[in-house]
Amino acid sequence: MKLIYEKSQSGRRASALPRHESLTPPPELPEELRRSEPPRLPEVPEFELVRHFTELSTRNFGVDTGFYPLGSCTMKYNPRINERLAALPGFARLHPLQEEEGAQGALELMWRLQEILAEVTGLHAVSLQPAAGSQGELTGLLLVRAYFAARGEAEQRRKVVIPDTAHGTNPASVTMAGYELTPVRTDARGNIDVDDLRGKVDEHTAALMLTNPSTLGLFDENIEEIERIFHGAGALMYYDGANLNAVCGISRPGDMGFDIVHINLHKTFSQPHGGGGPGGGPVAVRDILEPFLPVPAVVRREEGGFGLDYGRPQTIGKVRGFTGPFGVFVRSYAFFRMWGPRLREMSEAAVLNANYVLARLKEAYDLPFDRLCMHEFVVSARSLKKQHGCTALDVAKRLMDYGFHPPTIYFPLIVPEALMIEPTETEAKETLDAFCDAMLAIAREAADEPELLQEAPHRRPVKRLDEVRAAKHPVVTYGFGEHPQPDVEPAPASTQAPTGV
Amino acid sequence: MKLIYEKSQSGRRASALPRHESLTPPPELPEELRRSEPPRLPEVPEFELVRHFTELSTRNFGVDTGFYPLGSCTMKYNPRINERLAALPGFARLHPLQEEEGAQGALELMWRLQEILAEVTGLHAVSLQPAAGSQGELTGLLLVRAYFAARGEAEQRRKVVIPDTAHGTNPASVTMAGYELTPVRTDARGNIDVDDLRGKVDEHTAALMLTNPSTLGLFDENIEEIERIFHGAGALMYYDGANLNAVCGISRPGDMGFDIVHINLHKTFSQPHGGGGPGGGPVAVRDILEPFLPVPAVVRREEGGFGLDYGRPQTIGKVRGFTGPFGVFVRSYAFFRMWGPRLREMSEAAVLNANYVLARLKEAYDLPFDRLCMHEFVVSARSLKKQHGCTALDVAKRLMDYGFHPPTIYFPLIVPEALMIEPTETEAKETLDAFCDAMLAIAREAADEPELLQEAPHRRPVKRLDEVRAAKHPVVTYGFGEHPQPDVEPAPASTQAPTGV
Amino acid sequence: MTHPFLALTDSDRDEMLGTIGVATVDELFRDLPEGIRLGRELDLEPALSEQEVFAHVAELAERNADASRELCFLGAGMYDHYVPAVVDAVLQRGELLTAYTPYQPEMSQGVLQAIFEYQTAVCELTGMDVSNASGYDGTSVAADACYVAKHATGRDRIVVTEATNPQVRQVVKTYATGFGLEVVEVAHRGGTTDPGELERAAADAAAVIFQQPNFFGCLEPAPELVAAAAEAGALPVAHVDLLSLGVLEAPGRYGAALALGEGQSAGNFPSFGGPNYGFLAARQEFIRRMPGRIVGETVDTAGERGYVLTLQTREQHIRREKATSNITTNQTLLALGGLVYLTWLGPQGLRELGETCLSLAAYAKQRLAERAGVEPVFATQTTFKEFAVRVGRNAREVVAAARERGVHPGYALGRDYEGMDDVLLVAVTERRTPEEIDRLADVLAEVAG
Amino acid sequence: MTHPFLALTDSDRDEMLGTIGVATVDELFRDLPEGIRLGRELDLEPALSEQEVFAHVAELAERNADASRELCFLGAGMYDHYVPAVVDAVLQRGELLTAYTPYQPEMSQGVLQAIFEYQTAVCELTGMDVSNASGYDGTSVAADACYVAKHATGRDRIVVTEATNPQVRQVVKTYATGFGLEVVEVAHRGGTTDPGELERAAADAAAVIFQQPNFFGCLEPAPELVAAAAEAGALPVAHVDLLSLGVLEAPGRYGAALALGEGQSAGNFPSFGGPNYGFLAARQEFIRRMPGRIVGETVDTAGERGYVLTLQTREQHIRREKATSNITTNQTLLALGGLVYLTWLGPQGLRELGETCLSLAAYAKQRLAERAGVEPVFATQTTFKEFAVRVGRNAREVVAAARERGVHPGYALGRDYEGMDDVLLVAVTERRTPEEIDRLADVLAEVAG
Ligand SMILES: Cc1ncc(COP(=O)(O)O)c(C=O)c1O
Ligand SMILES: Cc1ncc(COP(=O)(O)O)c(C=O)c1O
Repeated sequence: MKLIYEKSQSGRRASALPRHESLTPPPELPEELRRSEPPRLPEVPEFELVRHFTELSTRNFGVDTGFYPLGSCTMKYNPRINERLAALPGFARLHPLQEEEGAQGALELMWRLQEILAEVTGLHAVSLQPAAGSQGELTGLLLVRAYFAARGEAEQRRKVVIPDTAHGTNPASVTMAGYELTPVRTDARGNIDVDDLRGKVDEHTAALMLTNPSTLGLFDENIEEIERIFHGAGALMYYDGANLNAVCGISRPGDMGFDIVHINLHKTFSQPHGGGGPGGGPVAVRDILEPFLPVPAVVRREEGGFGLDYGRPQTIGKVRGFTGPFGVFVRSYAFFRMWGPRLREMSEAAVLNANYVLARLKEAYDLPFDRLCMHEFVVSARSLKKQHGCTALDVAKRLMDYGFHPPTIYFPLIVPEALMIEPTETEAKETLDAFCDAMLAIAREAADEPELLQEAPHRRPVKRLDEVRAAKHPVVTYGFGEHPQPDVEPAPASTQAPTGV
Repeated sequence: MKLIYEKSQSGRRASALPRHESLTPPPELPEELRRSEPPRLPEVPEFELVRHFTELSTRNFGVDTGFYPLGSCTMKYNPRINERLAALPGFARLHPLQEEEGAQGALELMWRLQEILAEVTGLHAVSLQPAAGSQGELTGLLLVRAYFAARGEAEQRRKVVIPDTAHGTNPASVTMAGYELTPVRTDARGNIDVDDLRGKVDEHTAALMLTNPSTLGLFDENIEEIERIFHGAGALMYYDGANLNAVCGISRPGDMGFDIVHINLHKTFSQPHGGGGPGGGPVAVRDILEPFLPVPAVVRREEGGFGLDYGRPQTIGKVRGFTGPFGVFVRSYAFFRMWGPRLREMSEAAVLNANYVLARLKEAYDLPFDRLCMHEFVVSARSLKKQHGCTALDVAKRLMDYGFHPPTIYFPLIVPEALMIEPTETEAKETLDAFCDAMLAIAREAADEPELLQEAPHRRPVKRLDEVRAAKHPVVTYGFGEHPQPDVEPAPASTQAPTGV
Repeated sequence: MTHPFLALTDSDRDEMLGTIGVATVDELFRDLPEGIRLGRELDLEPALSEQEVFAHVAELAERNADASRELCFLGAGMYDHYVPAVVDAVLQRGELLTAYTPYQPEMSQGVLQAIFEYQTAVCELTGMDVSNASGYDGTSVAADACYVAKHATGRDRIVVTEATNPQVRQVVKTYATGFGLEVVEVAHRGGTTDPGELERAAADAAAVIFQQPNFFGCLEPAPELVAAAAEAGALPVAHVDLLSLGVLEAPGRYGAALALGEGQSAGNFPSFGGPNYGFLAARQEFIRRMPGRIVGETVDTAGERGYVLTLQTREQHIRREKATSNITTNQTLLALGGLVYLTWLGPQGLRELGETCLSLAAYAKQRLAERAGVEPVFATQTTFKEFAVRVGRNAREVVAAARERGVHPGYALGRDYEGMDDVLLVAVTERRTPEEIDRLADVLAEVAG
Repeated sequence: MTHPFLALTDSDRDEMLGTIGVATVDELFRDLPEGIRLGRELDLEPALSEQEVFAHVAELAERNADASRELCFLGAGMYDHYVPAVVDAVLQRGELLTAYTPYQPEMSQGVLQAIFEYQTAVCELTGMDVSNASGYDGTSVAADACYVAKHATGRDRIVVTEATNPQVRQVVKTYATGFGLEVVEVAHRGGTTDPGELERAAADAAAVIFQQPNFFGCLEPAPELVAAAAEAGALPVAHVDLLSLGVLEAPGRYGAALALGEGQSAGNFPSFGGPNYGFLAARQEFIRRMPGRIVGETVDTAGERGYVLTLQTREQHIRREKATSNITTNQTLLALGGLVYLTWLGPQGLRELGETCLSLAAYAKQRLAERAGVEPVFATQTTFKEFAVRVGRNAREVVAAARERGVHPGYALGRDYEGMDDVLLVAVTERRTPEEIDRLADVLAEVAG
């Protein structure tokens, strides 16, 4: 379909703006600062705008469209009431620099959310500021730095331990925080290899970063031992909360011994993912780390009411503007209030759904670790590839023809031809069965008609897209007059990179 | 796709409701009044609900989807701001029986809308009460009755004159109002046949009902003469405002001599048509008819402020609850305010668009009356049918494959194989050209590959549907256990009834 | 500047005029006689930008005491029930919102299937066989029923109980003049209708219309009223509240010929009186006399299931002066709101909602008596979510005084009924809390006589 | 009762457990050591129904003095610009709202094409060659730019002007500790930055960050600042306001290496600080150092045009510890809001908006001086939509006093700058009217010292 720029006609417009002919025209701007050439924004009437984006939306697939088992992303239903609440003028039009007295409702909501997150993570203090999990990770590692700096161990402790199953953001955050990476292996049951670990944790270790359950969807059975190792060595433990959906109300990171947690509000606590964001990545910490949290802190005042406290002399500073993505807080807060203590049922259903799908897919796909899973699991298309030349990518593309969004693929890296499947709690058994039937049918197709997979998808607005070409000759903006016309010589597409995390 | 009832599973639900365990349970209801069997409403979780209706929407075509030239229905763009305004709590949650002091904003809006409608129609008084054009017609005819009753001419004047081009609601309204129909012919230029008319208007005539421009999209050139005939005979003139989009700011029904007008707010003044409604059908009248208007009247009070006046001793009564579809008024009022005196440009653009399409289609389709048109026009597929056996219906169905909503067909009745096309003002030339290209291509297809038309549509969620079967064996509700399974023996569909008005 | 609602550029205009073969836009209007042209600019205020119209209209909205600003116990036909967010989310889908009547079924399966599902829901709730796609509101569908009854029975009298919503009665009377029907009312006896009295009045009547629960909130002896009407050969027409039908018997079960009513309480905001929808359902025998759109199931040329508008030979565009009604544009979008809402509720939710209304209303009766000494007018009658109380002085004054205290205590029945100037009709929906009811009681304690 | 957010019925559960081969749901958690289990119910308030949560949260919203309740002249980084209804209408489309990052392009052409259109709009406005799909906000993208500059230049000092948004400076410093970068600030001289001074500070710096218009609302001599930075071999980074770029020159035009900023003013509500989006654009040479998602055009196997996430070898999921950033979840939906908004404006609208801000701000300056005797701090400087005035007493007291009169007069600069305790930063958007500005003047006349 056409780009909005290709629909543009000079002289058209969607906007009318207030004009104040009465006012004296503004002072001329200095020549060298004045815009020399108008930007070529689209010129369309309002209804063309609406039609264009309406049509675009029909070429997109969301949770509202159907099943979206994208592993590690927790694509659950997003209650519509949350949208209504976040849009209330009292929130949407509230300026972040409003005086405290003029923002009591917003401050109270944030304070209540902090309290809830502390209870759910089993930790003491919460900062809502980070904009997403990744920023939560960086914030957490900067907290680790500040903590050891305050103890005079900054120079000594330069290493952060990360298992080979970790999400890419973990190592990336380690580097951004100025730390060195110490990788640790995964054992035959899918837990951290504790022997390997013992040899790598010492007085130079600053922290462990762990996702538990791991990206394999497996809960680390040795977590207590691991806790002893790290705390024994005077190091801290960081919990990547991306998989919190598995354990809410059942086991809390604080109970597992973690000192710092980031929570992906947009995963476990239901935010519409918006095609890539927004999210929220609050961090919860043990009391020893509270002094270092970002400013301002949202506090309840002795004298009553709520406020913003900048008085944290040891703070790491700010990682984002203001106090965080407030609209995200409204949604997650409402979500929490509609669950209350029943939140445990949410995690139980998520784990039940995942195990059910796993049980049904075992027969046709390789299972790297034969255990019960938590809220998600990883299977492999390794045999399909060996026997029929159909890769995880082919399976993913073929799933599209059955009307499902593919799972995450080629992640975690330690599992070849990985398919990482997370159904979430909000799916009906009928949907899970339909998905399983499709996966099993696809496995059969791989044997009978492999090209059905290799040439998939067949029923989407576009056929398989050439990602290699896109990276080789990047076209990242519309070229107007000089925009390249696609040459029709088809090119085969293929990629083995992690897709979906 | 499945019906929502076919997705239902006992035990599921989308709603949680407040419960008050503290309260004493309500008194038992008398046995004979108590529900004996629960209604079989769907049982689905909230996300199934959202997915179901989201999917349904993708099987529907609206103005937001594309070009919708449904003649006589004025399918123009509906500004999104209007939805935001109608949803404001101050309107949406306002109870219609609120005291006047508690509804000043709403009353002022209605009063202002009345003033605008009076200016646009060139008449004196307005009642916003009727829910749609048809109800406006009935209201208007009851006003005629009341007017002549007050003059003692009730028994004498029993006839209402209607041209053969009239919309079906006109004769239907005449019967519902207890009047007799006097049909009048259309002449060779598409105007009312004035000679035929003269012979039919006399002291027994109560009124004329006329759409001007007519459903042929032609403005009656003899309107002044017609006015003399009716008023000369002491009869009244009723203006069916469905085609007001052609003449706003150019010529007003009041200026043409009409005494009563209904306005289809959902046509000319932009309401989302909602798959069939809601609408609004205010009536505007000359001063002599004001005493008979429905109650309550929205008035401006001497002492300031606005109010509801029930003091109309001669009123015909009420035709609908309260003061009319208020949310509709909010939208049309906002629409008016965004146009202001420029409203004339709206009608000019509507007429320009229609004439442009007409000019381009002339060559390929029969033109019953070779004149410039107003905001819409009627062509005929008569030759296509004679030469290639392709009917207006076939053309309509084939248009679907080109991504356009078909025009109104088989109406007005005096034009065989009629295609009634109304582009409205809110369409870009590119869209009109694409539509014309499609119409011309279809005309060629009729010659080369008639079955392309006869078997159309080919690219919709369903193929051509069997309307005859539906009427012969009506299945108008889901039968649950006993619901008929569609037999796969295909059946040819066909209809020649007016479609689109 | 080109208006944001137009696409017409100067070059577009010139090209198009060229193709048409005229020099100016004015020429396009040459068929309009000089004498009838306006010849001046419309006398309207200057065009506003979206931002300005928002500011202006929002300011008007601010000047209304809606149920979010004032504690609301107003009912009397429209109710402050909660409308869940999913309703708007669905109704704002452009493909549904901006479509018109599904004349071309292949373009409109979404709306058609939804109407079919709506018809099913209405029939399930009312116990009827056929429902149309909606009427204008709860008043006009009653008038429609009279037209059905007139043709079905050939009789020309309509009996309506005095305990039926006054606005319904007024609209029926207005239509009746056109239909050539006489309308007679049957008084209530202590808050409900006497079956014997009704039967006598119903002699050679085309239809008998009663409301359940009635306008006073009382439960009529519906089965007996229906029997009485049938006895007299009149069609029994039940005007019901969809939200009561989780706990109250379906009219079809006790023999009503038609069941109809105001749909607002199920899925629409009060919105100062509309838009809302009227539902109209009937027994199978009346299917070909029904007014308005009806969707039926059929198959396409490939044998696949699909939905179409059906039985159109009833309608004005085909039958013209012989049509069962003149209705064209109806209230489909609001009826879809009803469908989404009822789907949201489900059978379980509907029953719980009814029970909650029953207990809250019972609690309110008790509190008003205890705390404010305000007693029910029809003490012996069973009620659903609404009930009438005597407030010991002119009820409109009580309303005014209570509003000054931020509470709208209900509807002053004296506006419609003789001798009820001191009576207040109090509505209690699931949206009210016990605390709010206590507040009402406290306020009435202050302001009631 | 089954929770509305679950589909799980008892029979479903039993069947599923059977298939899995365990007896109870608890068994599924057998891998969790006893010692770390919670073993009690979460200590949270009881679950609320939608209606109750709406009532509760709406009540919280009521307790905020937002711009619809209080006349707002607050800016300082977030602005009360008008967000047209089409923005929400588009963002609420479920297919866009509830999708995630378009990892599978064939499922996500809608979002991908929209991001491509967004990237184009940002590049058109800034005069740059490449834009990412969004950063968290206007502060974090500045930190991102430092990471780019560090690797591009191999240098480890960052220069940022004191007249740059204080929050931007704070976030840059926070990230800098992790990046191993030193941050130095260059003081302003009478409201703007001195190029010579900047050039001296920029010696062996990786990047020079300045804001245009700067935090005081003054127009920096941007071309000279850029030249100064380039002179010193540092990357010139311009922090700009998208809405100013209809009237102000594109940073690319005067040689900036990167252009970035806060996107909120273009299409997002202030929403007490977010969610909003940061935009980040750069010259071609930095394309492979950009953080975050970038969408590129390609073809499918049939040669049809399509869009995909590209240059992913920059990113954490492939490059891991060597990635250009750790960002994954970003602000796509808010950036789409930006695209819709900019499309709504168009080039014409953008210019008019800028002009309106310019004239209203000029008018405000004049009125405040005339009516309230409140004078600009930097009288000789040109400003855009915001300006600083001395109010003759502690500005926070002035704010408090003005708020009692229903007007929030602006931001107290003393919160960030020494010696500015009596200075107020006043923002005037197109949403303000001359009448409202007069009201501000009158209120300041009362409350200013
Ligand atoms: C395991 C894991 N860790 C970290 C992240 C990063 O979180 P975010 O996308 O919120 O930055 C994700 C999600 O992408 C994840 O799946
Ligand atoms: C010419 C004409 N008259 C009357 C009507 C009836 O108006 P409404 O659909 O608003 O009842 C219509 C539209 O359907 C029409 O086109």
